[in-house]
Amino acid sequence: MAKQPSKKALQEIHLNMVRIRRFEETAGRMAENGKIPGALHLYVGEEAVASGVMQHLTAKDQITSTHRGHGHLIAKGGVFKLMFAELFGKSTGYCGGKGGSMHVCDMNVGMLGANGIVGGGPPIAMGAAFSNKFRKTKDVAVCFFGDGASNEGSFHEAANMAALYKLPCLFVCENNGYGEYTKQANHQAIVDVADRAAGYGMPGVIVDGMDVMAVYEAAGEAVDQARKGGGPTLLEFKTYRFYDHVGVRGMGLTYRADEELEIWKARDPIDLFEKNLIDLKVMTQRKIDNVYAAVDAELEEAVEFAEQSPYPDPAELLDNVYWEEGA
Amino acid sequence: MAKQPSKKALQEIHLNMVRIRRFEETAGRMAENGKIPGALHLYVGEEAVASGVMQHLTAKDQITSTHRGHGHLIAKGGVFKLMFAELFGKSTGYCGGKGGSMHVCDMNVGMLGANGIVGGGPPIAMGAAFSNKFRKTKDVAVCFFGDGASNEGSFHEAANMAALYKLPCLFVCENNGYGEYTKQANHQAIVDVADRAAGYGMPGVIVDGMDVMAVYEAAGEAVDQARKGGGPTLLEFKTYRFYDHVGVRGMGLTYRADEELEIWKARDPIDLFEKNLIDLKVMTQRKIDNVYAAVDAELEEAVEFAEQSPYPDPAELLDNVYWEEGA
Amino acid sequence: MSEAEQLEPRKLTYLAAITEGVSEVLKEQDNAFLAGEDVAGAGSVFGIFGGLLDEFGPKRVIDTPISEKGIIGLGVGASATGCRPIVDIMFMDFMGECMDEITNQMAKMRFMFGGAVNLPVTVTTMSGGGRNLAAQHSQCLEAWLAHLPGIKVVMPATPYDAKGLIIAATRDNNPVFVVLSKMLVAEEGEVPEGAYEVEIGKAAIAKEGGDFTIVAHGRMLHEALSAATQLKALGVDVEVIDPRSIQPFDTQTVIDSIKKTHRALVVHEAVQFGGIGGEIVAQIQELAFDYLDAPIGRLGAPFSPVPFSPVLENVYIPNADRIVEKVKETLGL
Amino acid sequence: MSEAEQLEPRKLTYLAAITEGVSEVLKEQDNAFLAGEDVAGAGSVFGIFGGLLDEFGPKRVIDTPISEKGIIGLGVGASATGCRPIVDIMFMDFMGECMDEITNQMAKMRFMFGGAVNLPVTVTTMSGGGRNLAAQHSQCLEAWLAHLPGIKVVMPATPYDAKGLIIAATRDNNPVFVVLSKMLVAEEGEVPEGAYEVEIGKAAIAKEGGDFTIVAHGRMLHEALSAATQLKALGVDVEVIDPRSIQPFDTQTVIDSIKKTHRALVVHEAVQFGGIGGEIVAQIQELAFDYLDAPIGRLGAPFSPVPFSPVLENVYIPNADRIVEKVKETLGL
Ligand SMILES: Cc1ncc(C[n+]2csc(CCOP(=O)(O)OP(=O)(O)O)c2C)c(N)n1
Ligand SMILES: Cc1ncc(C[n+]2csc(CCOP(=O)(O)OP(=O)(O)O)c2C)c(N)n1
Ligand SMILES: [Mg+2]
Ligand SMILES: [Mg+2]
Repeated sequence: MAKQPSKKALQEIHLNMVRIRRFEETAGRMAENGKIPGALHLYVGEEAVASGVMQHLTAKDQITSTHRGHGHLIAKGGVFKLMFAELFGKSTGYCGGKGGSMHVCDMNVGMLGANGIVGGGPPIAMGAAFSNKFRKTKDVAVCFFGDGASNEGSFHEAANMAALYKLPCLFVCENNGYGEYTKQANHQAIVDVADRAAGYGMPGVIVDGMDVMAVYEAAGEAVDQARKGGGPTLLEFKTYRFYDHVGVRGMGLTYRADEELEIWKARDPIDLFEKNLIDLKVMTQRKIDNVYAAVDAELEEAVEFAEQSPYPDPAELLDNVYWEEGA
Repeated sequence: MAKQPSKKALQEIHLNMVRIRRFEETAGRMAENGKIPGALHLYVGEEAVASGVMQHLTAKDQITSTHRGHGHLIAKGGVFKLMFAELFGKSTGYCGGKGGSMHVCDMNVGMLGANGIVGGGPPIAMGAAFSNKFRKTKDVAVCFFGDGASNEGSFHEAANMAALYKLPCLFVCENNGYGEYTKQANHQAIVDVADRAAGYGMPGVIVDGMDVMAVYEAAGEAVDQARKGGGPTLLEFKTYRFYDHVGVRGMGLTYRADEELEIWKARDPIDLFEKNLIDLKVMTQRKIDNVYAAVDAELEEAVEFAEQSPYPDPAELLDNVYWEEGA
Repeated sequence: MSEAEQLEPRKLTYLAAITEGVSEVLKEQDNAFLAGEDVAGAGSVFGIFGGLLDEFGPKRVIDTPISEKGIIGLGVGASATGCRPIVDIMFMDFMGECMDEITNQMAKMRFMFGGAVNLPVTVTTMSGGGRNLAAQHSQCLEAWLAHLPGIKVVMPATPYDAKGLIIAATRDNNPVFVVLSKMLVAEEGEVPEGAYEVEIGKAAIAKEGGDFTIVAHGRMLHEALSAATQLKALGVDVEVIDPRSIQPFDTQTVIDSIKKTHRALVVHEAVQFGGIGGEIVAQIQELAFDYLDAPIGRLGAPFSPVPFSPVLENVYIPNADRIVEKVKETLGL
Repeated sequence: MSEAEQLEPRKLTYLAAITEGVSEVLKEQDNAFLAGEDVAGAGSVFGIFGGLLDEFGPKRVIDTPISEKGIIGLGVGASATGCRPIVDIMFMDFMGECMDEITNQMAKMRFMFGGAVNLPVTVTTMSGGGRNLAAQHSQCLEAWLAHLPGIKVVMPATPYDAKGLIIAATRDNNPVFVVLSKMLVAEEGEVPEGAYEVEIGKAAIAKEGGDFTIVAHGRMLHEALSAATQLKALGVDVEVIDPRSIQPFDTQTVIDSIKKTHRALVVHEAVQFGGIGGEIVAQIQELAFDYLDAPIGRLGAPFSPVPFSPVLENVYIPNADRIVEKVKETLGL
């Protein structure tokens, strides 16, 4: 049976959701202000998935992420300062400014990187899971990927291998109904990506991705199963991104109706959860407000840090192309 | 309901099965004698699949094939002479000696080529099916591929696109239980490749691939469906190759037991079918014997032709790298 | 349109020239279609295919799943069976996803089959850095393609060539890659109305000059031209050659120039090591050895992935200033 | 083993040297494993990994599905998390299936992540023609790999180097490709027992000579050596250099030789256009321009896919006779 989350766990989940939401909104603003070069893919609306899944993972469990990776990193324990500095292209960032938004990573908390390649994550997570089993750790590797990514051959090969070797691996599909500007119905003939699980010999589970408690419960079972040597699971979370594929436009997009957005926003995962938390008397509104205030303060500091940080020295360009003795 | 094959159709199927069997046995002998350079992958044991499926196809329907492609070409209308000449590396062969066993093709009968790349066929067949629909023909494109190939990403992408666009496309998995020297159980966690169909939104059908009547019936329905615009089907035929992955050894292989082979040989698709034909009074033993005699005579002639044919002129090396005006 | 207006040469952006080129093709060839990730509804990145869905409808302008192997397979299978597809691989960086379909099917099918099949398929893709998109969205990988007998590769640097090469590519009965440059989308230039071809395999002399030859394709052409302007001030009259086509490569035009100038620099945005510049230099020194007064220089990207941070990307991508430096070095100025 | 036996230098085939190299690695490194298509039960093509399953068991010698993207992903993910995998891509021709995983993940991860990760992964693969396996099973594609900052590429030509480079590759904390040659499996040579390394990035002077430099790697080394013997009879004393490592490339050893011989030919089995030979020539002419008495020649495969028919394949693959011709041509003999 599903583990009931402790009060502390619920608060941590909530904190992560708020951290993600506020981080993304701040990043969006910074991009508008021209502080963030390149492409920015916001995770707003999908917070329940990263937060609910990650609650079951330790810093030694690994995850791979996507181009929409900030939420994954934050929920895995990412540090705002290092994230903003990276998004700004500063030398103090997670990647020393070499990666940017699409490549933030934190090996110390088992976050094997955001990834600019759609479908780039699953084979790597499968490899990490193989390594966990090989090294006889109890760690689990989780790949996050989108509905669009489920059409890449890389997903297929990784899923087959993970099931074949019974690896401690989770395939977490964040089905937000779109791959870029293409509706799911126009990129696959199926409605549920979870239907693919049977073809690999693993369970497939469909979950409301706006309900963080449902996410938490489903992920908990799958993680337990994987840790016990029971092999991989494909978890599909139905979710939605509130902003455009890239950038910060929310409404008035040509490829989706504002009404659709409104329907999903009415089920904003944070609103839903906060109502729940109050109903369950886990948190009061005041406590919740305090969370936002604390997060915002931390964000402000992080942005300040990033702004004050220097750009990389051009002389660093060729560093870390290779591992070098003593470098 | 399934079409009942006419007497003529049954005889054609039988002829194709015998043509394949005898061609392969002859080719095996030629390889042993050093007449066929390179690698030779024999189709013996799997004749029912090619023969049963192809009976529903016209010369305008297209197929893509595999490294084990002789059977597909023969059943699609391939000419022995041109095949042997190609296998021998002669200028009179299907590819002018440039392709060999792994690349025999005959565009005139819609055979888009054997393929040395495992999983190479499905995307091409999907493209041909797209073309059929685009050009509003009633033609169907069929890809043959193995159980091993079903683990390649290319299969996944092609299957998804075929289902999405409702293409007149058949995915025919020849599940012979092995990818090279690896048992199916060691390359995928599933028993039935057909289980993958649901993940694309197409029907998946499991069929006894040693029973050509079952093959005929299942393929007939799928081809009809595709021709009528009903979209693709994944057909899985359980079959077995009587010889080694490559070359002509049958018994004493390290990776499979002779007993296993014996069990499958007891269900030799040609034996089964001939018993049937006699029972149904479609053919007499004498008529059957005549088929073998005629096929053998044709083979002898074809080998003779291939042997007498010249090797390509080295000056032809750079021909047909590109299409050229007037060339 | 009045005659007066037609006399005034028409200017278009590189982006609009691409769109117009594809539009001409779809008008001209009934069996042509355009397929790729987000090419229809969204008009692809930067809108290079904007409006084509409205103009030609969903039967001929088709969004695909994110399945690069499938997309190339679609192009191969459809072109082998009577269509003339244009398939799009959004960013050149994603070509790795489908290099097998490109290398082992598209490039070899005709040869392996002894000429039994034609593949009139065009592949469009966007290359290059400069937009802070980091290591996986900024590459120039034309060297991979040029090494593959059986396909052609063109890289238009101007709106005129973009349109003309797209049309030539689609009329060609061979697979042709049209590698576009994402930093050139706003570049303006004269573009005639209607259909015209730029010959595949023919270099352009973008600027004549007698003292020094610079060979530069794609975005680098513009850096080379601006370097030429700077060098003019130093009294060096540079000839700038835009190969336009990487495969086949117009060696003769380059050799003719070098026989006049005796010195050359080959510039590309791709990583220098193993880039197409090596091939060009090797050919030049073989065919014009006695005409060379100095080693042929090369300028490509340094040996690292493309970095994200603008300050790093700026020093990473070759530009006019570094071209000038290299030329001065060769000339001992 | 007695001392007397040890004094007698031990000979092994290239094939046995590969097997022994991997065996040493698996003995030495607890977190090393070997994974690939049919590497375990069948010992891979030609049996290069024969017996390793019996020696090390199924936990460390692992058959994979036919899933090249998965195989490279396995290598990347496992090496990022504490293992030292050896993953095998059976034939180099199949690399197209996983070029994205190689290019965009394996080669770039360390750089993109600012050094936060090491990827001590080794990829083995078989290259080249000569066995009438036609266009999709005979290619040399090292030029693709050498163009990718972040990975190393070695191509051993002798049993000694095969073993030593496999060991060096697996001890390296970077991704290293060990590209083996399928025509050399029966080649014999001295191979010491136990573990030893051949330095990655260091060329070997396979034969000293003062008149002419031939640079040739992989199978072509042997053709070059046999050409050198033929040329000796004509009074030409050839120096033969085996780069062994394509990335990094040991330019200095080549330049030193050319400063002595003033003439050179670069040979490889890959298609000449866009092959690594262009890079080598471009570097030589840049660094040793004043020492060159003639253009540097190149000899690679002609511009076509590899043909099946033995008569065509024989004229396709560069060999000793054609090397001799090219050298004579350069020397005006
Ligand atoms: C291999 C590859 N192909 C295409 C792209 C371009 N691209 C970036 S994000 C994206 C859509 C991804 O959709 P999905 O997987 O559903 O993730 P979402 O953006 O919805 O979170 C595409 C096509 C890419 N980055 N990589
Ligand atoms: C992309 C690719 N990977 C690996 C191979 C090597 N190979 C040739 S046949 C084969 C096994 C194919 O198994 P399956 O698809 O089941 O077909 P079967 O041989 O059983 O008919 C393999 C691994 C290949 N040719 N192409
Ligand atoms: Mg999505
Ligand atoms: Mg099989």
